[in-house]
Amino acid sequence: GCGDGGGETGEGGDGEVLTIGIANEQPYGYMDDAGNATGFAPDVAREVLSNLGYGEPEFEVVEFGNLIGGLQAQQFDMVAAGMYINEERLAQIQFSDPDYCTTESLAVPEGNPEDIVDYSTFADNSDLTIAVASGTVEVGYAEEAGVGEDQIKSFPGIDQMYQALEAGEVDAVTGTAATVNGQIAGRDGLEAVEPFFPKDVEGNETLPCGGYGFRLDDTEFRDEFNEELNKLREDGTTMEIITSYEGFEDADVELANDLTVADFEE
Amino acid sequence: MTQTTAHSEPVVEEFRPHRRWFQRPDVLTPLILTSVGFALLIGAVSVPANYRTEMDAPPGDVSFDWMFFFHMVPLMVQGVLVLAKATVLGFTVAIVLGFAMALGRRTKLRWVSWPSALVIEFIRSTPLLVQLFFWQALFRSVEGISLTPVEILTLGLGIHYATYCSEAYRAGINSVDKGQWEAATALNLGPVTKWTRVIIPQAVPNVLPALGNYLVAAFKDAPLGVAVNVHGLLFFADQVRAETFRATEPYLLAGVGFLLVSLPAAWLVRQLEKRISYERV
Amino acid sequence: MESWLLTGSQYMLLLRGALVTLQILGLAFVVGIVLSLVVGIARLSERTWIRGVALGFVEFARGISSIILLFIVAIAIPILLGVPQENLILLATLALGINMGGYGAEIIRGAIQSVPKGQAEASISLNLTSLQRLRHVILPQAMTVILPPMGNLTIEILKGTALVSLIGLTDVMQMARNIRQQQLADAVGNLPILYLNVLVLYFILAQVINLIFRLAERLMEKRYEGGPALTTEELERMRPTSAEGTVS
Amino acid sequence: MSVSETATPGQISEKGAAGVRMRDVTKAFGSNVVLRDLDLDVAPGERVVIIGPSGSGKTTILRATMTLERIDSGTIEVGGRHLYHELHGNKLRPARESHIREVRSDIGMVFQHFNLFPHMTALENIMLAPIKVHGKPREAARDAGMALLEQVGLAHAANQTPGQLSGGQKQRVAIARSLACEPKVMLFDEVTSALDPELVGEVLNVLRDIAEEGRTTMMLVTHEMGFAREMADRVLMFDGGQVIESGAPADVLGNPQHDRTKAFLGAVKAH
Amino acid sequence: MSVSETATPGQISEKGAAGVRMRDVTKAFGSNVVLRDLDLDVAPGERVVIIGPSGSGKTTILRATMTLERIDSGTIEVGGRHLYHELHGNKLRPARESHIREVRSDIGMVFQHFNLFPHMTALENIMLAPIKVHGKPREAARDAGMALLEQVGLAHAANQTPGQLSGGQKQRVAIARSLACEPKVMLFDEVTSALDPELVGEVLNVLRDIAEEGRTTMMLVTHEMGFAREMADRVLMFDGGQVIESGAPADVLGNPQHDRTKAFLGAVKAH
Ligand SMILES: Nc1ncnc2c1ncn2[C@@H]1O[C@H](COP(=O)(O)OP(=O)(O)OP(=O)(O)O)[C@@H](O)[C@H]1O
Ligand SMILES: Nc1ncnc2c1ncn2[C@@H]1O[C@H](COP(=O)(O)OP(=O)(O)OP(=O)(O)O)[C@@H](O)[C@H]1O
Ligand SMILES: [Mg+2]
Ligand SMILES: [Mg+2]
Repeated sequence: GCGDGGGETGEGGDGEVLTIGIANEQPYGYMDDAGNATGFAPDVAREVLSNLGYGEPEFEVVEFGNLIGGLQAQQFDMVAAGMYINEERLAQIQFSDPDYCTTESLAVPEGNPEDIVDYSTFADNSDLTIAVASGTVEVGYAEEAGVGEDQIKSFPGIDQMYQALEAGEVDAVTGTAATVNGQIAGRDGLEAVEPFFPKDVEGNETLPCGGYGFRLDDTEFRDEFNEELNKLREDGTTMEIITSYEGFEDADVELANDLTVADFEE
Repeated sequence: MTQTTAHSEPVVEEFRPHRRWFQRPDVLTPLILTSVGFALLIGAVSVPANYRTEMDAPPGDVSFDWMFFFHMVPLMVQGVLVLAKATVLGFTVAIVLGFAMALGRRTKLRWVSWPSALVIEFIRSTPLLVQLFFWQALFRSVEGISLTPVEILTLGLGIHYATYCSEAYRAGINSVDKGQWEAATALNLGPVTKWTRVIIPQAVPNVLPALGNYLVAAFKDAPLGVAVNVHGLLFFADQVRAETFRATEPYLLAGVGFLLVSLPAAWLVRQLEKRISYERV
Repeated sequence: MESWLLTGSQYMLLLRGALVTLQILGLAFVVGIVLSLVVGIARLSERTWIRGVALGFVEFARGISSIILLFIVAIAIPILLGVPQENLILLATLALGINMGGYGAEIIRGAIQSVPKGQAEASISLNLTSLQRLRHVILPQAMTVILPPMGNLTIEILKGTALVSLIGLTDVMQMARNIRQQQLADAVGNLPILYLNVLVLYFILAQVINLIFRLAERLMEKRYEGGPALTTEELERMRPTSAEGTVS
Repeated sequence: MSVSETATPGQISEKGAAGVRMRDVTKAFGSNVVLRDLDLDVAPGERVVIIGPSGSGKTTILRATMTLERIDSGTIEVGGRHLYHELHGNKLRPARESHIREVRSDIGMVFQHFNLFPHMTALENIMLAPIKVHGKPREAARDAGMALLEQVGLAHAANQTPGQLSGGQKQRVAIARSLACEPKVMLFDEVTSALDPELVGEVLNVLRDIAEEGRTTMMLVTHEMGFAREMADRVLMFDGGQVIESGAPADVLGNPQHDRTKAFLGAVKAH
Repeated sequence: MSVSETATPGQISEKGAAGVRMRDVTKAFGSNVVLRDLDLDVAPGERVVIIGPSGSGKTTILRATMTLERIDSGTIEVGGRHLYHELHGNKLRPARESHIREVRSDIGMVFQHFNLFPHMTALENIMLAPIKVHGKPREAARDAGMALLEQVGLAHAANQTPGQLSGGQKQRVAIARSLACEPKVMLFDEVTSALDPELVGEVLNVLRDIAEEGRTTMMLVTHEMGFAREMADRVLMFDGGQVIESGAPADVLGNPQHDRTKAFLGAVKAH
């Protein structure tokens, strides 16, 4: 059950139960043993919503590519998947301020046989292939770094990419450092390259920071959520929650705390 | 046939064997044409790495855009061709494997027929989608086997539809009149002659339409390949959606592309059925 | 090779997904049956245009792939029309129901045609309306012909429900993928075994459907056999109760 | 209910029987003209037996009266009301379905092949129309149904389905079923010819009983000449879709005038 | 080929006919015992007609001889060789399939419903077994086939499929087909009962022709008593799975001793 198309008002939740979409991706959002949503993004969203007086939200676990469509189609009221804020997405949905930033990394077979460093390795060697999950920012990162179209293999979900890497079908898998570290911890025979900030062809670094997604017509709710989120950013709650998950450093959260969503709008 | 000289009677006619369905041009021509089409499909279609629209749709605006719609047609055709290729390959597997399954189920050896029946029933009543995931996971967990997504879809479709084909074979064989088996025994025909000259020729006309229908059905299931990353029709639509955040045009186009293939195919199968049905009188 | 079984809590999760699967199956079945009846009967209408529309529906529903229909009905059309996709289950149900309706309509049509013409004529001569004719005379008799293929069709729809995982519903299939992510966190798990368990779960569900339809068939057969011969007094005593469910 | 503007045949008798009047009735299947400008009057309460060679249109005329087969032209009146037409002022217009249904409620028919509903017991077969069509309360319908079953001697079989009954029993249930609607005209189409010879008698007895009550008009097609002679008020000889001879049973059957009738009766006897 | 160790019935006559000898043959379908300890001897070249009421096991005994129906116990010998058993020293063991196939090549059967192969022409039907089973060259098989078709009067229909032939023609082709294997024992199971009466004659004529050539042993089940009387060497009356009367046609058919036979013949005549 959820609001009637942007009907959530600023006066707090009155125990209303919202539906939140999360991606099936460690450590941002996934499902634990008991079937409850877990990961730092759901945790933060829970905290914010309970402070606002909403009831314990319901979570829908979907593949990453279904998040924006589901939000737009009102399948859920917000997205809590650590989704990176970027221009293309801002045209479709609106974001809260970021609560974490992270570096990018690549998962490669153990020993890194192809000596992969970052996307530029692929731009230089057209024999190598790289896995991206469709709908993620990494698709754009890779293209902007000059990686050839034939080298980029699209997959519908995170798990599929790693399986392909394990099976030797691709040479590397893209992802945030946190995801990459989380995934290689659960699998054998993989390692992560040194984390890096992605660069476009001109060599400019981009800011990979993630926040919470809302429908474009849901501004009131977003503002309400954002206000509470900022309180938690200031009193260190987000820091506590996020760094309790493996793969995140204090610096990641601190960097985000200095930014607002406006910094991502040109 | 050579002219007979041994008999002097004028009544002796030239021996003209009856032209069966596989000797008739009106049945054969479409079959050969289709086969050539299939061969071209298998040989010439390559799997594209990506489906990129050159045209960006206006952001935030969800109203239907015809320009955008038509712009994607070439991409959609690519996606359909990839699926058609996987379907044809997969169905080839199904036809052969299905025959083995049908024989396995028919045999009098209980320890063969019983497990065969169970396996057929199991595969038939579980979703192809889960089967595809299963085959992918299974083959990835085996050392030294590396299958492309299209190969997995081919295999998955093949095994899934083999069970349907086996049922069609069984029905076809059972539809041959009991008297035909008895006549074959009374003429002391060996098992090979009995099957190849008496039973199978009579079963085929009953089986072909069913197989044709299953071929169409297999094509309808082929988009599921997207789950194992086959770059087919649904992958095309998904990718366009992920990149342009527009869902309406690509999915509707996928539907149109589908009907453009499956409706004529179903019609062709019905024609084939009509043509061959005359054999049954 | 590790154990063929999953852990207890993983089975609980799968069962929770199975509830969603069954919910979708049930709703789709209802939609499918209603569509089958309406379209199947419309296929036999005296009016050409009704027959034409019904035929168009059948060809469309059977010609299009159920997965693509699902994406169109559950995603493309709601977005196009601005309908809230809030209740994705209902939309998914609608797509699967349309698919089932296309095949079911042909089953119903064939079954109605299989009822001897004399039955319709007898009910006309008793002056039943065409609706009463269908309800009390034709459909009950068509039932024996309808049930077996309908059972198979229902299993096909059960298989079809697995597709809803691709549009973002948490059914058995999606639950399996969720478990997969969770297994990764625990650094355990064997993927083929996980999917094999899911397959077995579907197989069991299919067998239950099979069983239900077999039972229904058995009940129909019993109905045709009729009750035992009774004396008038016995008849008088039992009539008021036993007649209720059968004629009305 | 409107009362016919003409005399005898179309009228309703005081006792609840209705007459039948046909004028210029024509019916063809493709190029095969089965009824040809047929005129036929049956008075209320009259019992008419129709005989004639196979294919002469006997079944067709009954089916047309039961509205199972639409006629191509001409009119049929039952109980003074047009069956296929409605009167608008002085003009006849094709009837709407609701009008046909209303007039049809005066007519009952028993078929050669019984056409009982196999999924209902004998009693349920009989109760169906009174409850569903005439809105009778269930109790009343059941009592009436049991009474009818008793009348045809099958009270003990009330609870059996047609599958458990012999042909003769089936036909008796079918007769009871059509009586349950209290029709004013009853049509019987060779109701004994699908029966084994030893079962014919029981059905004819039931027909005799009904005829003795004498209320309803009856049109019977039969090959049982003895039975026809015994109970018909009038015998009609059909051939080529027309009545070629008509009269008292003793005349038509005993002393036929027409050659076709003679030939036909000769053939029936030889059989 | 081994030659039987016993005298007449099991033997092969000099002209290529074989005898049949059955001992204690029993066959049941479920609890229904169809053949009961049956003993039956047919001499080489003999023509035996089997008559009896429906369900008495006539078809079953022919089918058992053709190995279409396995017997439960007892032995059958054809041309001196055991059909269902092999001799190991002095012991009878159940036969392997290859042995059955070998003995079966002496037996031919014509069915009530023809069982022609509908996807082959008449000539192809006849040529199949000689080519595939006996390894005859195609040319020779074709000439022999044409000769047989001529013998049954159907040379002109050689290239027609069964669908284009009348029932009588089909049965004549079926007879030719089974003759093509040059069997030593021929079994005919009511070969005329599926035919329209006017077609029966042509088939019986063909049977007469074959009988006149006189080489093969024949076992015929038929209801054509005139035919039986004319061409049988011996008539066997079956009832309850046993031979209850046996003898020359004139005796059994003209002057039956057994009550069952009298009743049966009475019924057949009345029919
Ligand atoms: N539905 C139909 N379609 C085409 N022709 C029909 C149809 N019903 C009846 N006929 C034809 O109409 C003619 C009259 O049929 P009808 O059944 O009325 O004859 P009948 O007098 O009842 O004969 P019988 O004694 O054989 O029952 C026959 O030639 C029959 O073939
Ligand atoms: N395959 C079978 N399964 C069960 N019972 C059978 C089978 N074949 C024959 N029977 C039974 O065996 C009995 C003898 O059958 P058979 O066909 O030999 O009789 P028949 O003398 O040829 O009779 P008819 O004159 O009717 O052909 C019958 O009671 C029949 O029901
Ligand atoms: Mg008639
Ligand atoms: Mg027989």
